[in-house]
Amino acid sequence: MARSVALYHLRRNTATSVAAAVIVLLFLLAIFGPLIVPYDPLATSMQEVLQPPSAEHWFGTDQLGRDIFSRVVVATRLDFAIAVAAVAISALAGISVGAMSGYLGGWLDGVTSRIVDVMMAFPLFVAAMALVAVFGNSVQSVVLATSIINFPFYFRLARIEAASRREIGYVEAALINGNSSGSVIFRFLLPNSLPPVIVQVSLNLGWAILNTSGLAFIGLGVAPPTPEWGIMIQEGASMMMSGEWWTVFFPGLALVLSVFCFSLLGDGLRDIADPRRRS
Amino acid sequence: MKHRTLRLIAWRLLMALPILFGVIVVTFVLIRALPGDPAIVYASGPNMSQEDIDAIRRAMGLDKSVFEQFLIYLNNIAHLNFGNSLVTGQPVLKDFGERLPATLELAVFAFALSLVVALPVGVLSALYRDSWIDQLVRVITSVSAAMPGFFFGLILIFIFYFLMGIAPEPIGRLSGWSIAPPTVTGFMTIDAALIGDWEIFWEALGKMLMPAASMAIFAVAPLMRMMRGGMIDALDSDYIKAARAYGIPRRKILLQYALPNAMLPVLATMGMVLSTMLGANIMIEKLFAWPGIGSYSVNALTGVDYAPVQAFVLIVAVLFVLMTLAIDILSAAIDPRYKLKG
Amino acid sequence: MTAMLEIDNLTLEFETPAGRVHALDNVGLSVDRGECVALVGESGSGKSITGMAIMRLNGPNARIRASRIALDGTDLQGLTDKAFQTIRGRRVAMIFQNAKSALNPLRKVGDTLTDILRAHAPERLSRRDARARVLDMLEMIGIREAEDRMYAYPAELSGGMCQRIMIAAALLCEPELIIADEPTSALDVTTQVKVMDLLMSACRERGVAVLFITHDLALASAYCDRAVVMHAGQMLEDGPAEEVFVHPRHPYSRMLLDSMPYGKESAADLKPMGGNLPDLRRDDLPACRFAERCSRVQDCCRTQSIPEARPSEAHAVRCFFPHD
Amino acid sequence: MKRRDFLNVAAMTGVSLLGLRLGVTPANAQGRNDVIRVLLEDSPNTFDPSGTGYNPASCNISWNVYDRLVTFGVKPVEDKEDAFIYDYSNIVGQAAESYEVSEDGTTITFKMREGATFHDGRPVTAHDAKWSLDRAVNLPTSKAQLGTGSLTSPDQFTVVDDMTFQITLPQADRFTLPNLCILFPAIINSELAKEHATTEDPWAEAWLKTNEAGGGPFTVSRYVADQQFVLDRFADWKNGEVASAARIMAQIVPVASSRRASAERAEADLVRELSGRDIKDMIDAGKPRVLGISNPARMVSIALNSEMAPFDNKLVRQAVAYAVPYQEMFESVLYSRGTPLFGGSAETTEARYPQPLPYTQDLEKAKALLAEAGMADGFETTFTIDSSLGTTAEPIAILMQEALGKIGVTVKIEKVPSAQMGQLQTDRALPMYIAVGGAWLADPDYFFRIFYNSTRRWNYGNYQNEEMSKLVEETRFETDEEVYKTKVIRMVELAKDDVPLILLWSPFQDTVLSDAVHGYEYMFHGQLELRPLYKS
Amino acid sequence: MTEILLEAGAIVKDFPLGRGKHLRAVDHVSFKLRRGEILGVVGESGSGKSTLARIVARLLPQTEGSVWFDKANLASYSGARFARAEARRDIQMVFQDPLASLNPRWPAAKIIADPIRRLGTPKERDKVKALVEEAAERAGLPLGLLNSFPHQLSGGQRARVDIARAIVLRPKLLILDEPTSALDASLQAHVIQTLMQLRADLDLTYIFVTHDLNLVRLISDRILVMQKGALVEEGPAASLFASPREAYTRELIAAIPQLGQRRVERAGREH
Repeated sequence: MARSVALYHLRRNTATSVAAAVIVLLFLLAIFGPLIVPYDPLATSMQEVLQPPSAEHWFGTDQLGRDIFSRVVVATRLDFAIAVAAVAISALAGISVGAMSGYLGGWLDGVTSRIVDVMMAFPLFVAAMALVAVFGNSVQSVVLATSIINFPFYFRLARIEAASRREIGYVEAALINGNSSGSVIFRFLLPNSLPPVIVQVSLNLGWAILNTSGLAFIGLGVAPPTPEWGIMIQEGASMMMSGEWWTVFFPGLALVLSVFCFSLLGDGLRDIADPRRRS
Repeated sequence: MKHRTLRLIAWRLLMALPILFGVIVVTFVLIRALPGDPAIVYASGPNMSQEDIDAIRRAMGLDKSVFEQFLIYLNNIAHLNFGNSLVTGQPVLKDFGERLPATLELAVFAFALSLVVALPVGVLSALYRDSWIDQLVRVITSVSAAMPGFFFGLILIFIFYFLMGIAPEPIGRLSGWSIAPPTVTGFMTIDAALIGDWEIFWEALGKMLMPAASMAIFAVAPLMRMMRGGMIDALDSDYIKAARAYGIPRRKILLQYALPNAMLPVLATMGMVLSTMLGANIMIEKLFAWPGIGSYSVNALTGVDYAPVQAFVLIVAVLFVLMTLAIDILSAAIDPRYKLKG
Repeated sequence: MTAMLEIDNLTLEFETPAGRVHALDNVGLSVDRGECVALVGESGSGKSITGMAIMRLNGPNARIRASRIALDGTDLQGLTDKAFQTIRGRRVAMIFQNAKSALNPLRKVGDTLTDILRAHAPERLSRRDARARVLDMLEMIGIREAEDRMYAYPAELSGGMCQRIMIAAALLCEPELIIADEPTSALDVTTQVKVMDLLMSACRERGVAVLFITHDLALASAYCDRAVVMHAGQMLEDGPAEEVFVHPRHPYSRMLLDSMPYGKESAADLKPMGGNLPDLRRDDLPACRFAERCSRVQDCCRTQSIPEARPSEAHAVRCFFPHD
Repeated sequence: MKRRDFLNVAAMTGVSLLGLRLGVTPANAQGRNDVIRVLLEDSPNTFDPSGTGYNPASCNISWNVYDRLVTFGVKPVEDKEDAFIYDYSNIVGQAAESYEVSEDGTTITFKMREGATFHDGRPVTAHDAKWSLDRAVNLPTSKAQLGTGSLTSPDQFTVVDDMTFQITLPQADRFTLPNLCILFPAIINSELAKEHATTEDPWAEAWLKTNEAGGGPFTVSRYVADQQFVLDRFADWKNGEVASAARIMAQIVPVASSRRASAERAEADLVRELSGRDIKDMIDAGKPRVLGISNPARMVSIALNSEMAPFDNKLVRQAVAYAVPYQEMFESVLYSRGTPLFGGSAETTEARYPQPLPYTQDLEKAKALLAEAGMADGFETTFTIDSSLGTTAEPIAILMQEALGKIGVTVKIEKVPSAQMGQLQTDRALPMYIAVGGAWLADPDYFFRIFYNSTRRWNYGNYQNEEMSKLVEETRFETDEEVYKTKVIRMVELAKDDVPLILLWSPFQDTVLSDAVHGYEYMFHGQLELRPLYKS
Repeated sequence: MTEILLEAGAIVKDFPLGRGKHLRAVDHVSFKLRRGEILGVVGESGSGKSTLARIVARLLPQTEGSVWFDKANLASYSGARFARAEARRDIQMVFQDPLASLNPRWPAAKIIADPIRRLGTPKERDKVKALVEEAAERAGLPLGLLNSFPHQLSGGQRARVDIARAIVLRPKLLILDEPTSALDASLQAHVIQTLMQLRADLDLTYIFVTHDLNLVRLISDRILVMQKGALVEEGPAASLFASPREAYTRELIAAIPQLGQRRVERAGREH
């Protein structure tokens, strides 16, 4: 029934379901995109530099004559992969440590919470920049930096969820049934903290994409010529003023569209997860 | 009661010290992990010999052990000495003194802008829950939340400055030809108002509009969502039902019963938004050549200029701690149930 | 002489995402002047919804139909929302189950009380005069340290105290009718009697009619003149309290009493009732919604409209086969 | 007086009475005609001409605020109206009214200019010259450079009398006078500087970093790092014609598109550091005025680490040099805004450098060379770019990656922050990267000495060749023109054959000027020479 | 006299309030429980009755005092540590709010089987299934509902799942913490009867914690009355109701509404 109610809300909330559909489509593009794009996203062509959008080049070409449509599509894979990996790492680490901290309390909670307080007090973007700078300009360090700066959100979420459920009936029942602390955390608390976590994940995927492109925009992280939306925007930014708006517009549009869909989906999921927000 | 509150505030500030210490340690370690030898960077002349570089390293104290460097750094901080910037060659504190007001003014203005947009819209959205207004607002705010500030800024510059020519040049706080009012608060608008120079006042305000809008765009969605959620929770609550049952006029219910209660969760978000605006406006500052601490510290970071980065992180952390405290105090002032966490 | 409150044929449905809920079906009841009527039933029986329907507080998704919802002979249904505002709190007041959450947590209780008074003041009532009248009221109903209480926030008061404040709030504008919705079910037994005594004697003194919504039959019998038994949105029995509770005529009333510990000697004397409340989202609800749980059920109960039996002038039972 | 100005003055007087810091000096009744607004990408980081860690942009201040004993004269640029360029062969007096070189060339005597003063009114004397040069040969930043002109020790500098200053040299050196014209040997107000010197800091480095003690055509009236600096005309300047512009307002605008927009809308008078594409667009549009001046001593190249495999093999370096898509790169990256340094003839006739290397894209030849080197299947390598290099570096890297891919070489592009880049260069840890360099002194042997020899970072290709070292030594003091020419031609041949640096081009220094601005002079350092600028 | 199953000696429980202050929730409470007995624990909210129940169930550690169960001292075991103790299978608990006490993500069968998997010996799938079905049957839960999730069940059915989970390992002592207070009267009678039947069938001993004095009177052998953490009065149910010794007990009993016993006189009808 819960499932059918969820489906019902999904159906009723057009925005959410459209967002979900677009995300599925984008994931498909991320997987199959490189197979279906009309041009090699890396191939330069001096004869076709900065062509406006046309039937041949739907999104036009960039300053090296590369097909922007192909690059935008292929970039989906990298941007999504980074976002998914980063969010997966931070979510897994964050909720595990958070749930332990919240449930067990005591000195463990004290220490981890202080550490997270320190992390929260850091200016996020600067922290991400510094981390990428430290670990070197690579996809891995963008993933690592993004997951580190997102860790506190999951930690806090899981910690509050776990702490609020410490004395809830089914945890007491679990103890009565002979479950150890670890078993209580991983069999009872974590699965039940999932709905808010899923909402957070959905919103976070969007932020992670934004973060990646932000880093790329200031020249950190992914190295060219890898197609990446942030890099494309950064490269195109200087061309906007000379009228080649398509160099910025389409990667930006792809970026906005995917972040938008993730946040819309997260919003919708939140409404479904939290019955009070329902009408 | 007053006395107790003061004690609690003092206690809270004391409790923030370990956090700040943690920030100092992490920053210190992180920044020393940065690739690049500051002595080499500083000795920018490619014609310098190894001896020259070593001499510079000694002069910068980088030949000492990291632990020793840390103790020296701590001692300096204790004396409010944040060192000198390699990039600008000035004391970091002086650099910040010149830049922080610009960042603060922009952040405050952007913050005000986002509140002015988000809060009424959130209330409206809650009042007309699930109507087309609500749906439209949610779609628009979701789009705005998805818009990277730098992209939005680019679009604004392109449309309003480049194409239409109605926006001022996206460079700095004043036009290149105008004379800045004497620095009193460091806030260009306020300083202009202080000497009654309204032309400069309006110019400074106009200059802030596009960067502030670019910064505000990310904040509108979370604020609006919290406002909407808080308002819905408040409207669904027993006390609103009771107030209606007692015939209290609708206006009064909205303004004196629902709104204050709905503002409570928004307060926390406001804190988050403001601190993000202070710490994460780097790209906007770069885009608009805004003379703030954001672009300053990014330059420092890429130039392995230790002192400004350390100071920047510390300052933002202090602002964050103060902001959290301010939000706590504000919450306690509004909500009698809210206890300042000691 | 007209009754203080008269409800005829009240039917209410909720439109929800999961379907239409048939919450109330042809409910009729009346409360005379100065009378205390208990509205009893299990959870889900529709008793609170009935109370809210009178106050028009059911929310935007409620569809209400009634032939009559009259206060002192005037049908309220024709009133605009704005006009209805003057009824709420002024002529009909309401007391809620959870007093603590029914008071604005950010407002001193004294301010909430003056708000109510000023909302209904015929001419501009100064804040000062309003406060004075509130203080009088608090003292009159025997709240100790009334002055201090006015400066307290709800969170600083006990549940019992909050409920006393709510009683004061209800009495403040000298209403003709008070709807008390489970006013003490969140309280401990010892506090419960004190608060109930306070509420009922205050209403008696002022001649205020009370519609007392509760699931506690003993409590109802201890304070009320008449009792109305509801089940699944239907009114089943309506009569003098002692008759309904001591010699119930409707099978449901009787089975409900049998399942309760009152007057029993041992656990073995408890007689569980069969079945569950019907799902009110069903579109094929039987005519008598108790039919599926009833031991006396026959075919007519499911299909034909239920007749009203009158064992005595003041006692009505809606059943084909009532007990004698 | 306009109302606003009156208010400003009134308010500022009031404020200064309160002891508050002033933003800028209030005396600015001039209109826009007297003020030249400049937009730059990078901010100066010191006022000190010998400041440790100075960046190129700091020339914009130190060059215009200080004078030197002598300076390069200027000559009109060929094919350009209203534009001048420094004349390396014409060295004229500046702080020194005149100078005299002894017959044997080991003594140079300078006569200081009568009546010339520093900004604080103190007369400029030979003592100041002595202190300034002592300082310059002592500080690490300037020491090495001045050494290239045989200026190494304070003992060489003598105050003959208050107004006569003498330099003695161990031997005649044609690099001495040019070295006195560059940035470092600026004449500092020694009395003022000494007031701020300490025992730990005898040369007042700390103070001079953000304070000026000069006597040049401009004074610094406001400086906020990374934001702006304002220079005001020094009206009592005696060492030449007083600047026409009363004030230079320079703003630092890191975003190129914003600089371009301001240039196009003529909101700024002088805009620097625009991309080739922006410049080309403006030239195509015919508005505003673009001055592209080529500095023959500047070059953009691809450095191949000659000591690191596989680039330690000359054949591999040549193969790479044949794989570069020069013309494509020149057009699509630079939009042809420069002088090509590729496609030259194999035979060397001219004794100048840099000159076009005899390479063009020839993939077959590249493949053959690789095969000859025993790497027919190619290899893997890394191409490093400095993240601060901006718009040109990435396309170069991408085109290189694509082109090398065609001869079987797999290239990974790595982008590192400039801070790290410096260290990697110093550590000689990079196999292949973009190197940008330029010599202040135009002699070809000088160029080879610093870019194709030495152990310092400037030897980008990490090139070690005994013959080159020998030639570099031999040409140092060579005065016989024929011998010199022969040896230089041999060095050029080595550079062509060994290609530790694949030269790409010498970029134009493009400057966008509003219609009102005239008198542009290009200096060897590529930064702004402000004094001659005037507005019509 | 039957043997003593459980003996609590001078149990004290303090909850820290911060800054060295404590709330004493249970204050030196001692009692004995005989095998097969039903001990009612009554008191108003804040009386410490639930805390006492949790200490006996080893969900909470006591601050002071001893808990002897089946001649073993359990005082050193609590919470997660008790999970490994021998007596864990013998002490089970039924909770107040069955919706909260059932893991919302598990079907009823899995919930009931959890104690077997954690504590029980048979691990074979069909043996576990058989045990689960037996317990469900005893608790009056239709077997067809075993695959339902808690939110798909009615309140009464949830209570039965909770009971089935508690009895599946045949414990000796069942602690019932307000097991019916969330239920309507008609369901309460069902659950009470089920519990009475189980006790007869499985030879269980009950500690029945409740605020409902009407109910506790019917089912308990002995009653403990608690107030503000302290034990006020203890005695056999009948005599305690008939002749309470302590003023507080008297006040409590007097406050119980009784059917047909008017408290505020009705006004004469005005017609």
